Order: sequence, then structure tokens, then C-alpha cells
Amino acid sequence: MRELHTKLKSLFPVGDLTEQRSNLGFVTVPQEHLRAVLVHLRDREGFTHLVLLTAVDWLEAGQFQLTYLLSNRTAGKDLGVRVMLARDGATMQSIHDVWPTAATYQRELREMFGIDFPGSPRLHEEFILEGWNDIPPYRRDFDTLKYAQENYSERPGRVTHDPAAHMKQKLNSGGN
Amino acid sequence: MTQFDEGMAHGMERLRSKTTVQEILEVATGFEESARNFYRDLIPKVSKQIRYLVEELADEEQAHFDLFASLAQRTDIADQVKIEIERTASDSKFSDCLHLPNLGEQPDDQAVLQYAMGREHAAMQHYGELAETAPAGPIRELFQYLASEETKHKLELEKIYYATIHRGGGV
Amino acid sequence: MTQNAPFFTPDRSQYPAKKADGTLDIDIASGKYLKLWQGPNHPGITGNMSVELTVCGDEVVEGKTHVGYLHRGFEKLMERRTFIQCFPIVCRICVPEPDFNEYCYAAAVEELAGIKSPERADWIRALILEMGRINSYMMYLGGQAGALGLGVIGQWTTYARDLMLDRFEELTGARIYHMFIMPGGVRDGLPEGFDKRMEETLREVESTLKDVYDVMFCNAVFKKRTVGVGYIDPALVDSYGITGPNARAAGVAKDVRKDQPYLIYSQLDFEPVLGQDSDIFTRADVRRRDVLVSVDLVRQILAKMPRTGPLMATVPNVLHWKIPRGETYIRGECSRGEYGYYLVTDGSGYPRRVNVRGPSYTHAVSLLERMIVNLNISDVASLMVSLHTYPPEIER
Amino acid sequence: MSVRDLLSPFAAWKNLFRDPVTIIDPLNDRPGAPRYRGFHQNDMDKCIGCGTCETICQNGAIDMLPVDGIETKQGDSGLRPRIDYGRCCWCALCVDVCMTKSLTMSNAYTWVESDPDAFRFTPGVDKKHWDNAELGYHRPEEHQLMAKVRLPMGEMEPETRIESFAEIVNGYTIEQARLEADRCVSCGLCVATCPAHMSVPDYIAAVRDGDYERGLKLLYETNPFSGICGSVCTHKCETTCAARHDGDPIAIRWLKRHIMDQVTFEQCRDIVGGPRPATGKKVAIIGAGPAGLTAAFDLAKLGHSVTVYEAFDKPGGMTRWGIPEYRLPYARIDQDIDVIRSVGVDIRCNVRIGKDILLDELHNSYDAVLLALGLQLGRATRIPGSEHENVRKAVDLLRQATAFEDFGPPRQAVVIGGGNVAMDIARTIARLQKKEFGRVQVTLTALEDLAHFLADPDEVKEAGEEGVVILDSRGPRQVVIENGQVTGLKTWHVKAIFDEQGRFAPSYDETDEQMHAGSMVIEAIGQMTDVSILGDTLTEKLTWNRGRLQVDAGGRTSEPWLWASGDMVRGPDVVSAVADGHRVAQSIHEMIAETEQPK
Amino acid sequence: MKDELKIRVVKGPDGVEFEVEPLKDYYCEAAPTVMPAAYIKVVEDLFNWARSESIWILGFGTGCGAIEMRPLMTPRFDAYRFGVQWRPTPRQANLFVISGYLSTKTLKRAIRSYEQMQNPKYVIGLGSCTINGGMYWDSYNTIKRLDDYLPVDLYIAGCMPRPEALLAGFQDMKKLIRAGKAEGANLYAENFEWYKANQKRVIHDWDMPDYNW
Repeated sequence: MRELHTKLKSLFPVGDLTEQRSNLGFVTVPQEHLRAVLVHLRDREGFTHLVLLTAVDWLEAGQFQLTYLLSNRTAGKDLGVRVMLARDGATMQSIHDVWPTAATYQRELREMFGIDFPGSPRLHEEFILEGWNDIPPYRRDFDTLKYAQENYSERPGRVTHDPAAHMKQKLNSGGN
Repeated sequence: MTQFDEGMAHGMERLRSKTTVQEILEVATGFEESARNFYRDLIPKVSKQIRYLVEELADEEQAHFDLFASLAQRTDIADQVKIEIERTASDSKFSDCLHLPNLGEQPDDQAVLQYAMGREHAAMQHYGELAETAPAGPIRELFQYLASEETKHKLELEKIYYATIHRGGGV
Repeated sequence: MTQNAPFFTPDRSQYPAKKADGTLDIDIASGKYLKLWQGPNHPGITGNMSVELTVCGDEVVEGKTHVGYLHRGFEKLMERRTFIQCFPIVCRICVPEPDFNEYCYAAAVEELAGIKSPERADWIRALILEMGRINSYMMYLGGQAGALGLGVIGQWTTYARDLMLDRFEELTGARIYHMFIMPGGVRDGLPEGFDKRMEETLREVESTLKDVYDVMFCNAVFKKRTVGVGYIDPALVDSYGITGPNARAAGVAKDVRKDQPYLIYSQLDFEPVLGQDSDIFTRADVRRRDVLVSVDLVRQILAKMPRTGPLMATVPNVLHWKIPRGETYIRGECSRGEYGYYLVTDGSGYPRRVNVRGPSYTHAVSLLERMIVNLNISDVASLMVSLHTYPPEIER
Repeated sequence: MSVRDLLSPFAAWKNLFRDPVTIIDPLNDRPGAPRYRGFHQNDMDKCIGCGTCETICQNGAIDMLPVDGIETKQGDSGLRPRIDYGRCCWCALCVDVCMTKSLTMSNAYTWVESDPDAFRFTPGVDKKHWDNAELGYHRPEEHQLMAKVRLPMGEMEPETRIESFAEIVNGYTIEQARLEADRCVSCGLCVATCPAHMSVPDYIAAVRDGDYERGLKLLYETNPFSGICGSVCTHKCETTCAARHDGDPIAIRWLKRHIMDQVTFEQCRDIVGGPRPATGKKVAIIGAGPAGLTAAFDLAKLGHSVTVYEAFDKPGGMTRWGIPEYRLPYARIDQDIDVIRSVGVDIRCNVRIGKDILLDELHNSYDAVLLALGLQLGRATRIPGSEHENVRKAVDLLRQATAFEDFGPPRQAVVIGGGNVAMDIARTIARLQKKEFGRVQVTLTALEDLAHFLADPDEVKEAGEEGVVILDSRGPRQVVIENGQVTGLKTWHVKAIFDEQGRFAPSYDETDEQMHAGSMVIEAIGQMTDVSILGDTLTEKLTWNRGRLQVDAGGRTSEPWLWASGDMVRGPDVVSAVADGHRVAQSIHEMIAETEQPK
Repeated sequence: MKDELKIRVVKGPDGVEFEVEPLKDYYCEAAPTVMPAAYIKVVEDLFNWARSESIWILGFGTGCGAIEMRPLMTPRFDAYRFGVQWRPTPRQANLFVISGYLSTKTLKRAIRSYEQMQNPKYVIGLGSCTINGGMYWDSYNTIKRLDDYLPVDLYIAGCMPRPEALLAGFQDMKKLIRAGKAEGANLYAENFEWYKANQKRVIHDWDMPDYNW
């Protein structure tokens, strides 16, 4: 993993390596170099399998993290390539031509996070949701419980008591 | 022996000469009455803080007085007594370990309690002795009953004593 | 028969034409094409999903997978559940084989929290995963046969699967959602007499498989409908993220159990089942043989596993379990391919992000959409089943 | 394709000769497995209504509701879980975390209903046909999601600690404290038990988070004596801790101490925030113990001018004069009191009411007067021989020890009493003996049997380790005096300490008499208040209740200007005194506010 | 609106052009009506007996619970002997088993399937999530109580309920039908507006007629 990182570092301005396990590492890549890094990894380093592509919302930092997890089966190694995107108007180049299957991931990210991948096929077609009318639900600032309570009625009649408060009221009322 | 012990011993001797249940009860009632009067007289002498204790003692003697008086009115005393002595209280001897205090002009709660326990103890013992010497029959049973009553009272006082003196604030 | 009908052009491959930008030029109004929805309420669909077929005659010219009918937003729900509270919910992501969710989630949490599950628990986990694999394949075999009208296979395999569910019930306390593998270990050990009953069940599975082999695999109708149909080019395996039996039937020996052995698989003796022809028949056969491997693995596990020792590692109080910032990916080889959990933590008591990588995600969407083109409508169900897809792991 | 492919499928026909696999009566023939997670059961006798099940339920399926016939009492909220089967997912996490193992699952699984609202029920209360089912999921013994065992507190070895008055316990390290705090389930059952209602779960959470500022703030909200309480609180809270039902209770007291260990005096001072704008009202408080100073702290924070009169030369009351240094170092008392001073409380030591200043004077020059006298006087057994000068009272000796006065520690001592004071004096004497004579010879006799000792079990254990011979169930009979010198104590065996009603009623067996040798006998039984400072007139005016001043809920006596609080009205315990101090301060403040109103 | 649902002009094989209006033409617009009981009670009882003994379930697995239907269709539990069978199309079914949670996307399909079923028809809610949201109580994409959108005759608790519990449910369903108490379809007709309003509140992409049978 270290060797690979050293090699990558000599070719691209990649960040430090986070070694999660001996066979799993993560590395951050500047947005504009992602495609080159991926193609290099796929064609030269044997990372031919795109395991997944997903996003993490770092709301506090105003960033989306895209994780492209690649796998080299023969070496039994996985490398997570991270790209940090500005959260506002997040746009990323599409890699559907590097891995056709990425198109599906990008469609999902577009729908669930609102990240745009210009050029990705059928990007704007609904994938999972239907008639969604709120901010993309996987964003951290979307409150699913609040949405559920506002949109779907619950069966009434539920009430609960906090043991400490209840005991205080039962045992200690009257300042005794 | 303190003044009351002597007095009581003398009174007990009087009892020995009595032959009917009613007579004995009358004398016993008299003891309770004098005890009550004693406590009532003591009330103003103690600090207000512990007056409740003496008042309770007086009430207790009054209750005994009432009990014996009402018992004396009944015709089936013997049966009543019999039922009671089957449940005779046994002495715990706790207050045996205490001195009899000299109730001065301003006794404290501990002294009052000790005095009261001593008094009940003496009464218990005297009635007990009387029961032993009396012939079997209603008279003996009555003495046993009286001894038992005093023992009960003493036990009650012991509890109060323990709670006040040994537990009172003691952690 | 089409030769004599001047109404149709014999060479159907000219439809649909392509537009300048390469997309298909399908004009429904032209009357040449028909939209045909297969699913979600349709006997020939694998669960609650649908395929929107554009057909020309009985040939599919375009297929679009529609999912989301089972979307509950697990990945979002988990972000507002504590680490232990996520444990019961993950198994719901895949109904027929829920245990991989439990295992991958537990292993991811353990790794980020720096906990090692006890060895005995690892053996029991592997046992459960193999039992689940048998179940999943048994369901598949019934479905694959059913998609071609061989209803009897499903009658048999469902029975065998149900016996395995009985074993699950006595081991885990539930039939479908076992909720047994929790972060830190497993709930309990094997019950008294489990080995014996398990052996009986395995025999029943084997005998069922023999019947299935006779009636399904040695069946002229089945062969006619599946041999050579639904070919996956081995070259597609990587570009489409194909894993599991779908890849192995194409001759690619992808098996996480061998490639990156997890739990106790390095201590077990087995070889990945491979096929060559990469068609529906081969995929079915690879799965059939894979059941036999699993049956053998269950026997090996029961013979080798330690019977004493702790079942749970010491975990922090689960009510306020916080895990330091980190990210990891845990994968396992489920009956459909690579199942994985990508877990990101941020030091709080809740996962920052969970991403579930189900093998069906690529199989049922991008791969299916590619393979469905130029297929006969009647083969669509068969193809879909042969990719062995479970919709809930696509949309989660 | 071969002929075989045409014929082989006919193999299916062989099933004609097989026994059917159909279950004849699936509704009755299939009970759930012994581990099956079916419908809930709850053992009402064991359940304490801690709500941990509600906390862990990720479905929000559990509500805690009061139930008819189940009283709220210490250690039992009186609430019981009601489960909504419109939410439940049968994961059994509620069973796994149940603190008392009362919640279990049966192997019943069929429940069909037309009414969707019928699926809510309180197991154990609403009768169900599976209530008595024996099979079903019960948490396996070794399946433990929380640590059962309390983190041991590091402390000095008996051989070392007996050498000096240095503090015995070390206090938790940050790591230890975090682990111990981690065990808490935050149910809050303890809050009602704590006399001061300290927000225990919250400050434990602060320890968990390592946020000591927050923890300190929470402590000072309810208890300005947190430093002292962290060392010597009677920690009644730990007796109602939910964790004690299956393991050790959380070390609540040590965690409180841990917070105080981690913060500086300056932080404490900054948290309480200095004096407040003056209201111009004046309050006099007699007695600088926990009750008096807590009231002083509260009142000063409200802007009133507070003067505390203390008879001894240092404030602290019984925490200073009654508790030995090895349990509570004086520096800790000083720090707590300095924080109280920092809000503007004026403490005047060496002022004895009735001698240096009259109560009437206070009455005239202050808006309110608070008596917080404490229990300074020791009770005597008054057994024969107890008048001897070498029969001493524990409180007096402890006071002398604190003041470093030499009272001539005996070579051999007998202590009467089984409370913490008895342990304190026995262990103090032991240390003095060790220093002076090189060996410990202390015999402690108590009426109670070991199981009913009033002292903390830890104290008893530690005293034993330090060489104090502890004899339980011994009733003092007589102090033996030979040639004018005390030579020992005679005791009788105590047969039983409780009567049938559970009341204290010692009964003696005089046949079992023992003699305990010693040149000094120390009485460490009950204590009482020295009410003589009230004077006869005031004593007569005041209303009394069974030996104690009659006060209302706010601590006000029958005299409208006079309040009383602390041990003298409540019984002895630092944290109770603190709680009382708060109540009284509130009452005094309300009175002051009322008199302000008309303006 | 999706392209294929728009009004369009189509040229037939005979060269004549005509307009196709999918949403209007293909479906009946009439709202459902209450189906009255037979005039004579004996006849109605007979009908109900017959209905109760032929429970035909729509084979639409809307959620997890569907997996426990397979064992019922196979020899081990064999629901067929109780007069229960599964049908592939709504036209042939009279019992709709909502097998668990419904995402809004599936709800839309479930409503259409339900409406296409012939009267008399019944609905069983399977599992906790149909009662009060179950473990998806805080999900943005699933409904919480089924009875807001479809008339439910019976609920079976569990997550998921076992085949045996389902069978017990079918037996109870039979009793309800025999007693003439399974009036869900009539309830739906009576409160049609209310149901529609509820449905439209959560189905944002309402590209279908209000009712079709």
C-alpha cells in the first residue's frame, strides 16, 4: 500500500495515505486529477473493479466527500480514492466511460445528495424516489424524522414519561 | 432501690393479701393512676423540647388505667385474661443494662426514658413474682396478665429508647 | 414465419435506429414500439421492482430498471440511530439473506471501534452466513425454474429452505430476520443437539438438490431455454462490477472468501465453483454446485468450531457508544456476490454515513439494462432471475 | 441435449411414494423455538421502571407509563413499559439491556386483530395468554452489553494508611472515571433518591465526555459541597442505582469526586460567578456546617447579605470536626468553603451564640435568622461506670483530634457503636496508637449484627483491615472499673435487633457475657443538638415535634423570623443538610420577596 | 407528466389518424360504489360462506413480509387446503395482503392494484409497519399507518409474522367474512374522497386516474 502511495505521489498531487488495514487504504485526490488517477489505477495498477462510489456529507465543513472504492483482486488490495467537493453547487466529472456501472452510482448521488455529474447518462431521471419535493434526502441537513412527522400521520395515543422527572414529581413534590 | 421501687414493693405486698380478681385489679388500677399522676406532674419540669415524651408516658399509663378499669367491670375477666396470657410478651432484658437515673429538676429525654423503663421493669418483676407465689387459678392468671402488660409496655419503651439514644442522629 | 409477412422487415436489428448523439431513436407514436412494464406487480419479476421494456414485436429493444419501491432510506435512518440501534435495522436490507448485513455492519463497527470479536463468535458467524447462503440459493433455484414454468422445483426447494429456517429459528430465535450477529460477537452459542438436526437438514438439502438436478438441470426444456441465453462476456466482469456466481460462471474466480478470507474461511477447505459458458444455465449450475460447497462448509465448521469460550467481546456501554473518526469497508461473499459496508464515523455516537454495497446494484441495473436488449420478452424473467437480484439491496 | 434430458424429469414422480411433509395443524403444532423472540413478558416484581428499554428501542416502540397498583418509590419509578406492536421489530435489545432481567420474550407469535389500536400493551399488566410461557428469549447469562463490575478505586494498603492521616483513596484516573461513567445507563432513578436531587446522569455524562466544566456547573447547580460530598457522601443514590440489580451500582460518589479532582479552585470560583448585586437584606446564619453554608451560598447568590456565625475557630461543621482527615482532607473542605466565601458570604468564627452575641440581637438586626446547629453532642449509654472520666464521647475526641489536641490516646480502647462515627473514632485511635505505641488495640462493639450496621460496609471493612477488632451483636452492660481505673467493658450478646414489625428492639441474652479489656471506653452512639442557646423563653415559645424543632416544608419554625435546618431537624448526612440548606434558603428568600412586594 | 401519458395522435394501419388520451380513454372514471348485501340474509350468508372459503390472494409482494408467503404456497404449510391461493393479477384476486411497509412509490401501485380488484375485496395488513410505521417510523419514504390510504380489515402483528401467524390471520379473515364484517371495500367507497385526499397528500407524482377498475 505504501509503495503504491509513493508511486501515486510521484505522479499526482495526492494527499497522505490513511492505512485502515494492511489491505485497505484511503487517499485524497484533488478534484481535477481524479479521472487521471482512476484511469492510472485501473490500467497500470490492477485496480480494475469499482466496488462502490458514494458520498459523505461533511455539512459542518461545507464539503461533500466522494469515495471511489477500487479493488485489485489479484493483489487483494482496496484503495479508497476520496475527492472533496464544495457542497454548494457540487459538480463532479462523470466517470461513466471509465466504468459503465458508475452511471448508476452517479444517478443515485444526483438524486440523494444533489451532486451533479454532467454528461452522465440518464442522470436526471428519477432513480429511487418518485415525486420527491424536498432537498435531497441523504444530505445531512435533511431531517427525516421531521419530514415523516409532517407528511405521514402517526397513530395517536402515545405518551411517555421520563422516570427521573416522574419520580421527582411523585416523591418530592411539596418540597419535602 | 429507688423511692418508687420501694413504694411499689410495698404496694405489691398489699396485693398479696387480696383474694378476688376484682380486688387485685382495683389495686393495679391504682398503681397506674399514681404513675400517670407522676408523669403529669413531671411534664412542666422538663424542657419543652422533650415534653412530648412525658406526655406520651402519661397517656400510656392512662390507657392502662382505662384498660384495667374496664376489665374490672366485666364478668368474664378470667377468660379474657387467659386469652391474653397465652400471648405473653417475653422480656428482652435490654433495659436491665441501664441505670436508674436520678430524675433531677430538669431531666433530659434519656433520663425520663430510663426512669420509665425502670418503673415498668420493676412492675413486671413484681407481678411476675406474685404470679409465681399465687396458687394456680384465676388469681395467678391475672398476675401473669398484669406482668405481661407491663412487659409489653417496657418493650415499647425500649424501642423508643433505642431509636432515640442509639440511632438518634448516629451515623 | 416472418418471411411470408411483408408487413415486417426480417432484419429486426435495424430497430431501433440511433440518433446522432448515439441514443436510441424510439418514437412510441410511430406504432412500431410498445412499452411493456414488467412489474412491480408481476409474476415474472424478482421481488418488488420493475423493468420498463420497449419492445418491437416480441423483442426487447430497450429495458430500463426501475427500483425504489422498497426504498426506506436505511442509510439515512442509520445516521440517526446509535451504533447498537443500527444492528436490528440492517438485516432488513436484504430479506432472503439478511445475515450479511449483520456481519458486515458488525465487522465494520468492530474495526473502527478497535474491538475484536471472539473466535468462537467468528465460527458461529461463518456458520450462519453459510446457512443463509444455502437458503438464498434454494430460493433462487425455485425462482429460476419457476421463471420457466417448472413450478415443482420451487415446491421442493422451499421445503428444504424451510427446514433450514427451522435451524435458524432454534439457533437465533427468529426465522427470517435473525438479529443474531451484533457488534462485538453473537448473541448465544449453539443449542443442545443442534449438530444432529443440522446434519439431517443438510441431508435433506442434498437429496433435494439431487432431485433438482434430475428434474431441472437434466431437462430438455430447461436446457433449451437457458443454454446460450443471457451470455455475459467475461470482459464485462470488471467494467460492470460483476461479482459472485455471475462472475464465476464466466470463468472469473471471484470469491471474497478466497480472495480476502474473512472470519475463519482461511481455516476451511474449499474451492470456488467455476463455470465457463456464462449463460443462464451455467449460472444456475454454478449456484447449484455452490450449495454443495456450502453444505460441506457447514459440516466443516461444525466439526472444527470451538464449543467453549466467550461469544461477545467486551463492548462499551451500548447506550452511549462513541466511535472515533474513521472510515472502512468490509466485504463478504454473499450468494449473489460481493456484499459490503462502507462505514464512516465522526467520533459521535452515530454513524456519519453508511453505504451498503449490494451486488444487485450493478447486476440489476446497469448489467441487466445492457443484457436485456435484443432478448425475447419471454426470456426476460429468466434472465433477471439468473442475475439473482434482490431489489431491496439496490435501493435500500 | 440427450435422451436423458427427456426422461430424467420424470424422476419427479417418485415423490408420489413419499410421505407428505405437510404439517397437519400448523396453527397448533408449531410452538416457537426455546429461544424464539416472540411477544414480550415483564416480571412486575422485578421491573423498576428505569426506562432503559425505552432508551435503546430504535423503533420508539416503548412508552413508560404509570400503572395502577404500582407505587412510585425509591429505586422504582412506578412506570412500566408499554410496547407498541405497531413499532416493535422483535430485536430484543430491550431484553438485552433490561437492568433487572425482568423483561423477556415468550415464544408466542400469533396476534391477529381487526383493531389496529389493540396492539399496544403493557406486558405483565395487560393479561395475555403467553404471560406464563416458559420458553422464549431470555438474555443469556454471558450476553452482556454493559460492564457489570465497578471499577475498583485505588487506595492505600492498610499497612501504609494506618501510619498516617493521609487520605486513603486515590480518586479515579481520567481513564478509570470514563470507564466507570460509561456503565451508567442515565435512567435517573438516583435523582429522586439524592436528597439534593443532583443531576447525577448528566454529570456522569459530562465525565464520559471529559467535559469537566460542564460537570462542575451541574454540580454547583445543586450542591456547593460537591468536593466534600465527593469524598464522604452517604451516597444513598447508589442504593437505588439500576445497575445494582445485575452487578455493582455505579460509583456515583467517586465520579463526583473525580470532577472535583479535575478542576481548580479558580474554575469553581468562576463557575459560581462571584457576588451578586446587593438587595440590602440581611440574613444571619448560626452554624457554618453544610446546611448553614449551603443556605448562605444560595442567599448570597440572590444578593442578600449573609453573615454566618460559627462557634469553633474554623468553618465546616461536622464535616471538619467529625470526619477524620484520612477520609476528608481539610484542604478539600477549605476549598468548598472558599468558593462559598467568594460569592460574598461572611463567615465569623469563634462566635458563640449566647456568650459572644445574643440570639435576640441577631433577631433585631437581621431580616431572618437561620439555625443550622448540627448534632454536636454525643449521647451517653449511661450504663454503670459510664460516668468515669475515661469513658469518652466519640464526637468530643474527634473534635480534639481535628484540633490536634492530645487527649492521651489509650494503649487499649473499646468503642461502643456501629455507625460511621464509631468507625471514625476507632480508626483515628488506631492511627494514634500506631504512632504512639506501634500497635493497634481497638475493640469495637456494636448492638447491631454486621448485616445491619449503620456504618458503610466499606468503612467496616477498612476498619477491620486496619486492625480494629469488630464485635457485632454486643450490648454494653457495664464499664468495669478497678482501683479507679477503667479496665474494660462488659457486654451481653444481642439476640435480635428487630422485632416482628421490623422496628428496632434489641433483646439481650444475659448468659453470654464478655469482657473487652481497655483503658478507655468511647461511646459512639447517637448524637443530639445543643439547643441550650435558644434559651428557656424561646424554647417555650417555639413549637416542637418529638424532640426536634417543628418546622414547615421550608424549614421555618413557629417563630416567623427563625428558620432551622440541617442535622438538627433532618438527621445527619451532609447531602441531606445541603438539600435542606437549599430549601431553607428558598423559603427565606420567598419571605424576603414577600415583604418587598408592597413597595 | 410522462410522455406516454400525454395525449397524442396515432396513425392506424389503415392510415387513419386518431387521438389517444391514455388517462381518459383506458379507464372508467366512475367512483366506486357501495355493494349492498343481498336482500335475504340467508342468501348473503351463503355468499359470505362461499367468499370466505375462496380467499384468493393477489401475488404482489409489496415488502419484506412477502417472503413468508412462499412457504404457504408450498407443501409444508400448504395454505391451499384452507381455500387460500395466490393469483398473479388483481382481476382474479379478492384479498390484498400488504406485506409490510409501503414506500410512497409502492403505495401508488398498491392503490391501483387494489382498485383493480373485483368486489368484494379485502385487505390484510401484515406486520408492525402497517400498523404504526414499524421500524421505519422515522423514514421519509414510507407511510406509517396503512388505514389512512386503504381500508384494512385485519392486522397481523410481527416483524415479520411467521407463516403460521399468516394462516391464523386467514382463518380470522374467514370468520370476519362469514360474519359479514369484512366491509373494507364498502368503507373505501363510502369514504372515497377522504382516502383519495390522504393518498394524494403523500403521492406527489399523481399521474394516474383517481379510480379505475
